[in-house]
Amino acid sequence: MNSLLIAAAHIKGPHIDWASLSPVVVLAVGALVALLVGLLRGAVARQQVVPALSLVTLLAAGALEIWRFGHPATIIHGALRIDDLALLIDLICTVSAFAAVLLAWRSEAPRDAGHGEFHGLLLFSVMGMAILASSQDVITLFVGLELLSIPLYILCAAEYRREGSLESGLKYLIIGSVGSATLVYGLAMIYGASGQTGFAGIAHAVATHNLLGDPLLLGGIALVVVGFAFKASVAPFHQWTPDVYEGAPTPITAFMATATKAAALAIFLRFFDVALIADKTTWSPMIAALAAITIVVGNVGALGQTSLKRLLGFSGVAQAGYMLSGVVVATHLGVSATVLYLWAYLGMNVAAFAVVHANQLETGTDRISALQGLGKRSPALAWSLTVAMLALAGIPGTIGFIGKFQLIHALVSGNHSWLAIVLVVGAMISLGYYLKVVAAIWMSPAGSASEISGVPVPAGAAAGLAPIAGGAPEADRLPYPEVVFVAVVFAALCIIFGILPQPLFHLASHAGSALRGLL
Amino acid sequence: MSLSILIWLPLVLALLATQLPARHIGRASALLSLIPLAIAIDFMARFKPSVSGLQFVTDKLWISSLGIHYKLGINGLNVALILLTTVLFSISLAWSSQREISRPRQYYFHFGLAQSAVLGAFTAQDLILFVAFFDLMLIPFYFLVGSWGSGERVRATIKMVIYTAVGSFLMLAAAIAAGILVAHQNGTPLNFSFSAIAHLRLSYTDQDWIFLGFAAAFLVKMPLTPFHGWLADAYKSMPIPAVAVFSGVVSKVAAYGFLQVALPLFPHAAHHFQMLMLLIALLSILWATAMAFTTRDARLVIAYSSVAQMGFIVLGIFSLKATGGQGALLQMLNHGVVTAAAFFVLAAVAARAGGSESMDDMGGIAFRAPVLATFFLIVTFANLAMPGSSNFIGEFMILLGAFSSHMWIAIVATLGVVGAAFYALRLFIGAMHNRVGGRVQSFELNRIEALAIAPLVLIILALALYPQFGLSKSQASVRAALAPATLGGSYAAAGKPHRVYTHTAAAASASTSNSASR
Amino acid sequence: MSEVLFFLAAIAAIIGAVGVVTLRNAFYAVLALVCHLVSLAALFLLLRAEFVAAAQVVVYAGAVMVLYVFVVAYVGGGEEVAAGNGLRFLGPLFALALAIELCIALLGSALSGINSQGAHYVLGFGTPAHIGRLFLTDYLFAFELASLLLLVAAVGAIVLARRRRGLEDENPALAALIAQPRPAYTGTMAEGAGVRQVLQALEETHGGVIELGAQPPKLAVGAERSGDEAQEQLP
Amino acid sequence: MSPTTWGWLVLLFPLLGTVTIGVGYKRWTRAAGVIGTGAIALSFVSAVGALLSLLSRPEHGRELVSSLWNYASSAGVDAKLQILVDPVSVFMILVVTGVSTLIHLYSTSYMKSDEGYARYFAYLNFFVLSMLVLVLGGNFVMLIVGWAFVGAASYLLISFWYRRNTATGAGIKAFVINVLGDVGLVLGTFFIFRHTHTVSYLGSFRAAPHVFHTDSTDLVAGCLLFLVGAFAKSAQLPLHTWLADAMEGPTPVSSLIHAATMVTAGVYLIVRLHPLFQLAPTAGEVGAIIGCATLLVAGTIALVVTDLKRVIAYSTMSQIGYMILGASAGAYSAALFHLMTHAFFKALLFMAAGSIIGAMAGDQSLDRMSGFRKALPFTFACFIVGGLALSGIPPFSGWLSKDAIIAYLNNRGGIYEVLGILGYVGALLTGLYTFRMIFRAFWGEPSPEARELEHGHLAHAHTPRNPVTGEEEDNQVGFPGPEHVIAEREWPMKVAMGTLAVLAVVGGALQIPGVDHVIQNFLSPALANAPLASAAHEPSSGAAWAGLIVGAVIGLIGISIAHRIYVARPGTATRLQQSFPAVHGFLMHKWYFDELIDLLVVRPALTLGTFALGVLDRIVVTGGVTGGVTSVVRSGGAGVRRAQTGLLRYYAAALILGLSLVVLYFLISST
Amino acid sequence: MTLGWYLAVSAVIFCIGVGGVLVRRNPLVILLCLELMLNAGNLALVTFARMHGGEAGQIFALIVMVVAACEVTVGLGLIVAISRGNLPVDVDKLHELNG
Repeated sequence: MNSLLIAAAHIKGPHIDWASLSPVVVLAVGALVALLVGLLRGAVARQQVVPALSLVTLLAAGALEIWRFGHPATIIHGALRIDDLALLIDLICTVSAFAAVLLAWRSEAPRDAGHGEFHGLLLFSVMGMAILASSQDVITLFVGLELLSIPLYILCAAEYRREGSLESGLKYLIIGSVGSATLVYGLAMIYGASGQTGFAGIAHAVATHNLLGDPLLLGGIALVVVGFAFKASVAPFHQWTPDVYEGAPTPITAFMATATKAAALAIFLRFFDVALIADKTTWSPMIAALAAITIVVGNVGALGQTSLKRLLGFSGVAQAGYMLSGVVVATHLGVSATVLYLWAYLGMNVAAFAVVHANQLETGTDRISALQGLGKRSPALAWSLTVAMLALAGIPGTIGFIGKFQLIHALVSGNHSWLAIVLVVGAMISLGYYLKVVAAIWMSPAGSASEISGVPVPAGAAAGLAPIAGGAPEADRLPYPEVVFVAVVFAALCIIFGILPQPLFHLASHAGSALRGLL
Repeated sequence: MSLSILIWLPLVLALLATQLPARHIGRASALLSLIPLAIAIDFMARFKPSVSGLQFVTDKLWISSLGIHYKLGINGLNVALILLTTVLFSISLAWSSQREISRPRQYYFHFGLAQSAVLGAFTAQDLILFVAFFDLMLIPFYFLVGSWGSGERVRATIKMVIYTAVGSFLMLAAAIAAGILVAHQNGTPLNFSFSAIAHLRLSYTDQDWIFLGFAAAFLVKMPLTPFHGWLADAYKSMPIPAVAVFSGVVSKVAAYGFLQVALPLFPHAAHHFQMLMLLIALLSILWATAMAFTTRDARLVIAYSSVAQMGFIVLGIFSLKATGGQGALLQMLNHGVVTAAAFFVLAAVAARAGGSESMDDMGGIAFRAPVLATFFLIVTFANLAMPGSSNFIGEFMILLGAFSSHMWIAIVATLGVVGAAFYALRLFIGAMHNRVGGRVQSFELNRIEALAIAPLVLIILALALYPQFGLSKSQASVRAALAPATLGGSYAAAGKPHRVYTHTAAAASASTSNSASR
Repeated sequence: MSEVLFFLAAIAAIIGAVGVVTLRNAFYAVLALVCHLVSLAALFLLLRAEFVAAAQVVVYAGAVMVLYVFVVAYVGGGEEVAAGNGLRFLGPLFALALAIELCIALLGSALSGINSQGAHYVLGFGTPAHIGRLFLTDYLFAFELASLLLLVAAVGAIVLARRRRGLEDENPALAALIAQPRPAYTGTMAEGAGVRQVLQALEETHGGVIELGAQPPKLAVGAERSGDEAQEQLP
Repeated sequence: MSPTTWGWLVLLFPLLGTVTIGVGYKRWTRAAGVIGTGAIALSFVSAVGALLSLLSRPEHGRELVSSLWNYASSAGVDAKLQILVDPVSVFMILVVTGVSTLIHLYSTSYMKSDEGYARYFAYLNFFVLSMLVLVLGGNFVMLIVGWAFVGAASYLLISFWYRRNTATGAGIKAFVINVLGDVGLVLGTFFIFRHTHTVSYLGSFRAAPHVFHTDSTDLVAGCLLFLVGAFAKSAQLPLHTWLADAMEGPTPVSSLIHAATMVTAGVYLIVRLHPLFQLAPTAGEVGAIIGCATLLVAGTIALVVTDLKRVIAYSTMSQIGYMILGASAGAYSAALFHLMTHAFFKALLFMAAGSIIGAMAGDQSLDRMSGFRKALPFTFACFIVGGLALSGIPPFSGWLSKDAIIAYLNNRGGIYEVLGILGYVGALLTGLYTFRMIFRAFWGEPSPEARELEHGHLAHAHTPRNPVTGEEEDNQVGFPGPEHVIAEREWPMKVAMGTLAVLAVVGGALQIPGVDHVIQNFLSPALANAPLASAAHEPSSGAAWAGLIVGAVIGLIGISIAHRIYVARPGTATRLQQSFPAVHGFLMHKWYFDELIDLLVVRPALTLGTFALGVLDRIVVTGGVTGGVTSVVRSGGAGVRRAQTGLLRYYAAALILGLSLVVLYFLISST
Repeated sequence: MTLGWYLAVSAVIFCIGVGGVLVRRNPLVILLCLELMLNAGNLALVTFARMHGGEAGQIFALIVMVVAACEVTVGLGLIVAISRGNLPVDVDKLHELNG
């Protein structure tokens, strides 16, 4: 007993930079509080206070993330590195979660899962993402990844009375666990080769111990590639994506689509561009090939879809392919391009999913055909979705254009022009489905709209005029104001940052230069 | 007055107009569109034709980290096209305002957006800005076709947008690559403005593929054979005012792009691919002529004739001779006016043929509509480039340019001239003459129709009397634009330093633009 | 000695693993896994990972497996091994290919350590004290996170598997039906009657489409589509 | 006033006329005739003014250029809105405006009941304007503009009665062939411009001797292309087929455009461009040969055609063949002289034909005409005058002008002598077909219409029919007018025809070998630099008179043969037809030119078009380029979606497969 | 025994787990197979820890163990939920989401 105490006295915990850690802490505390408040009996407490609390938590976390911007620090004995890259990714996840909370406010999922649990898990997942994005050690990496994933498995299955939800949860869980196991094995091999768990240590070992061509290290890299690729839904490890996106509750899908992708891409950047940068010549072609495959498969797969969520799922696959470009080139520019695109992707996808959600709440389905007449029913939603689709397609004046621009920029500068061409080809194919969605919104089937031919239509046919489009949102009927709010705000951001992208470039370049050791 | 005002005003005015009660929007939009027109005339009047460089320059750093500039400017290449754009949009809006249009707010909004985008594309002096405006043009037309079109409009609009966007995306990649590679190869900071790229060297192989990217976008947009797959469906489906401006100015943006962007910036590639482009132009002329020969659809006759005309325009540009370039530029102006007029006339004719646009349902319309017939005739003669029309001067100079660079291509291309006479007249006769068609109820041109057609016909007549209008402003700019490409081969062979000529031209333009902007 | 132990443990572990994959009855599979885990613990011991081995036995073989057994008992474990499709053959093939690749990667390494007995043994290596110290110092963060992870898992299990209220209030007909006696071997939790089956039954009794109030419409689709299966399970 | 001011005035009046009539087509419909005629008359007066003021200048100063503004002056092209007033153009504007005035006058009666009265005069004035632009234009661009404008006016007037499919068909045919000619001019201009770097006439002419050597390739190519333009406009082989069809237009139109003025533009072109043609004798030979061939071919066709107007049309072709032959050979003044006399007598013949057609209630077939001698005495007289002039019988104008050409040819020698002799063959044919027409229409038993007319009744058809197809006219819209007119009852027609008849008789007096050389002297300043126009090449008056006598004899022989066949021994024609059915059929089919062109040009073009539309566009563009790509993408999409089975284990399998591949890649890239 | 043997065993177990995931239809058993895979990872980690003489691998293994437990818990919860919903406890019959 005594010896134990003595031993305990010898143990000196690592120094903890609480300021840098604060976003993570806030998220954890918020999650716990949400869980606890969720236990209260009052319906108001559960249905209003809990979401409000999570919003507050997310706001606080976001504020802290912004606060820490520009103060890079490696904390807790090398477990985490809170730098600008990590903070930007954290911020994406936070914003995405914020939107998800708003979307979920009056939807089925939190009621089914319990509000406290739902929001608690959501916050835990955000925390997992934050950790993953800033992890500096394979163990932290793995725990972060699981902390991200496990709540999502549960949230996907939250609408337990719906078969699709359960199915998507199970699929996500099993395939996700296969991915995790693969990742573990890969990390084990890398650990085996390098004897290190910290990224810096691995990088050092790889560079100095002549491990570059060692099958053990390379095998490990292969498995890690697959493990990450799975999370980022990179083809051919993407197949869970559409199914899970379709089956999961829409707010969760929105969150998953944006935040998970951000976290997965972040760890791609961090692990490959920090720990394995010395072996770049080996893994870069592989990731480039995966990116190309992903772009093609994602875009092609989305073509014939009838479910909007599925379509967005495939589109997300394709976008993951685009974003891998930044990993492939492994330069500051590449990193910043990926981060920039992640931001763009956040805006576009949240706007799109918000509209999908609103439409689903109203019509009960996410079929593309259910969008018909949305332009009349709710112009604000219709415009938001239109903007989101055009942005995803990369039309100028939207943030998607800026994102693709920077990716192509990075690729061309990084001597990967061919991948830029693939990216462009993918973007072309993508028009095939994005435009169909827009068409479904605005262009009712032939015959119903009055057509302009040479014949002057007799006056008086103006009875059934459409409501104002492009006007103020308050003109619309607002069944779910918070959802419409999310849709409109994010769509507006897509346009605003599409026209004035300089702040984003600025931030992204900070993220790019956060990774030292790159060109 | 800043160019920004000119290009953004249509959008702003459209937004203002949509705040009015639905029944006033059309008229308000039409009236308001006279403001940009007046501004454009003002610019035209203040334009100094003797200067080859930019005038009225607006240059702001837009995205500083990428060296993308918000740079607008007018030179001899775009000054007339800007005027044409404002004219055609005014007329299209006037035409629309007299008709009942469902969802007028969106309709006029899209028109305003389209006008802003087109004006932006014409004035943009930065690669990325140009690409952005070029793609932005697509959006309003996508909606205009898809929501207010006829027939298989959704399919048609998606087809159109995908086709054209394929080109634009390739152009985007090419544009980015151009900026980056120029910066890399010269060790200069990123800068996408035309003037910056024009006087820096770019390796020949890079020039080649970048040029092809641009060419793809432009060729699809015009369109030329074999990139015209979207044309028939889209033109068939477009509402008349939309097709008038689309065919009138949007397709010109592409041709203009060759002159303003592709040739001066990538002169070696332009020189290198001259034969290819000439052959494509020739193929388009012949192919479209053959198509226009056979189709019974009046609208497609005009559509294909416009493909043939675009073929001539490209022929002129890629003659890489000043005459050809001048002719091409004049022909853009002419064709813009004429094709828009043709579509409005077609609408009037279709209104008399029971709404049908098939030549089978027309015939004998001239009798009770002599004024319409006269207008149609004038348009037809202009369309077939009859000597005496301004179109003839355009074709004359184009062919002269082509003749002096590749004689046989010019000679074969004249087949298109003869063919045009046949199909254009066939359309006129089929619609206006011969026995009365089954569903025809002829009546004289009414005030509403005249509102659109008469001004265009007057412009056609005015240009016919004084085609110099379209030539006088552009000579210096065309020479400057073509000179590097014309020299492309010779200095490549001699291994002389790159692009001495443009360097001085750019320097000259810089000095003049400074003075002009003040 | 260690060689013998290694082979015994390794063979047992592999046999256990094979058992997990091949045994038809889920319960036996769980038992096979227990066998595997214990053998693995022995291997851990051979590798001087005392604490890991202990944890393996206590946490895994002890706690997790019990959970398994409960669920197997609840869900019912009878199952055919594989579907009659290509994966039955391709699956093992893929696995074999991967195994070969992994072995090449692991054994083809030029690292000297692979062919050694390991690093020089330091006293206290792998002992709980050492591990504990590390958890509280170098790996404190991971340790804390692991605890949160457990909390998440617990919450998740509750979210997914807990008994729900409110179903009865929403639809009296449904509630009445749930209250009916259940067929044998279908579990004891009343709401477990499940929506699909209830709907099926309701449709049979009422003969028509049922308004389910707040129920998402997707349910009805699912119910219709898998009606056959539901019928099989009803007496 | 200077000649150029007069020149602009010449252009101004028809322009004003066109615009006035066009704008006021509703308000002053009936005044259109007066306005139109008046405008052209003023134009004629201005032309006379130009003549006088030109004559008042010294000979070396008779080439005057005046420009209004830059038309297309850029990048080396120097096209101005420019006229050239010199003896050649003044000669032409005199002929054009003079004949036009008369035909306008004639038309005021002839078209008076037509619904499109105002439109008619607007077109007609526009035509005159165009023709004047053509002849006055001071550079190639203006020439081409005028050239195309007359084509357009011709098209408009041919399909004036646009409800007739035959008329619109003829119109488009004429137009397209004329555009072909325009293209010829344009390309020809290019060839010249390539070396002279100017489009102005005088600049080119001045530069030509310095930049071209004799028969240099580009020059010959350019001149041949100009000839293509000339042939298309002047209906020379093989671009002549439109002219006969052009008879669909109202008769005064045929008279003005397709006989007197426009179709002779080819001759004017060659004369105008003589400095170039002088340097390209090869091109001249080609032109001469084609002209000669045309005169013979057209003459033979005219022998068998039964449509009154078409006989005259083929005769026109034939006569223009003489002019082209002459102009190509270098007989510029003779060719222009013949151009003028031909304008007089051919316009007269057409007008007279119009009168007969009026009497026949729109029927144009010679088969049904006969015995109009008594019924239409004035018309008959005009016909006789015109016919004798055409046949080259002394002392009518055609005798002097045509034989001047042949005499020049014979004097020039070489191949031209052969062509000259063939010209005599043509003269024989001319006499024959001209009097075949006259004898058939005016001799013999009076036709029912003639008989009625003798009793004072002008025939009217119950249902107006298309004279060519017999198709019922679209009467609902009211044209062509229900009333027909004859010269005997209309003073304007009488005045116009009478004037022309007088001119056809005395016009030849302007240039009688050995007596006076008014035309030659007048033109000489413009031809001063032309060696071929020098005295050395002009036949002596003795040789000229010998030729005149031979020509007169041959013409008389032709007439007497016609008399023998159609008057003395009626039925001979039928017998001949039966004896030589192949020859007759060949001629009736107009040497199968239409069929040949149809086979060689029209059909391939249409087939190609159909092919392009139906096959190429669908297969290559829609199917191959677009369809191929989209179907690949689409099937790719279907594949991806099929792989998306929804079965979890398959996803896992895909993951594992992908994993093995990735590992494999890394293993391969190891070591 | 050299450590290579341990690694080989770990690889074999990993792949047995993989095979199990591919061929079994009962999600319960699939979860067991996942356990196999993770355990194989653990064995490798512990082996490497032995090889390098550092304890990081063991720490990692313990963490993996925790994660495995969590995954199992959630997975079992899901299976229970599926079973409650009277959906088939068979991954081959859960394929409503496809295409």
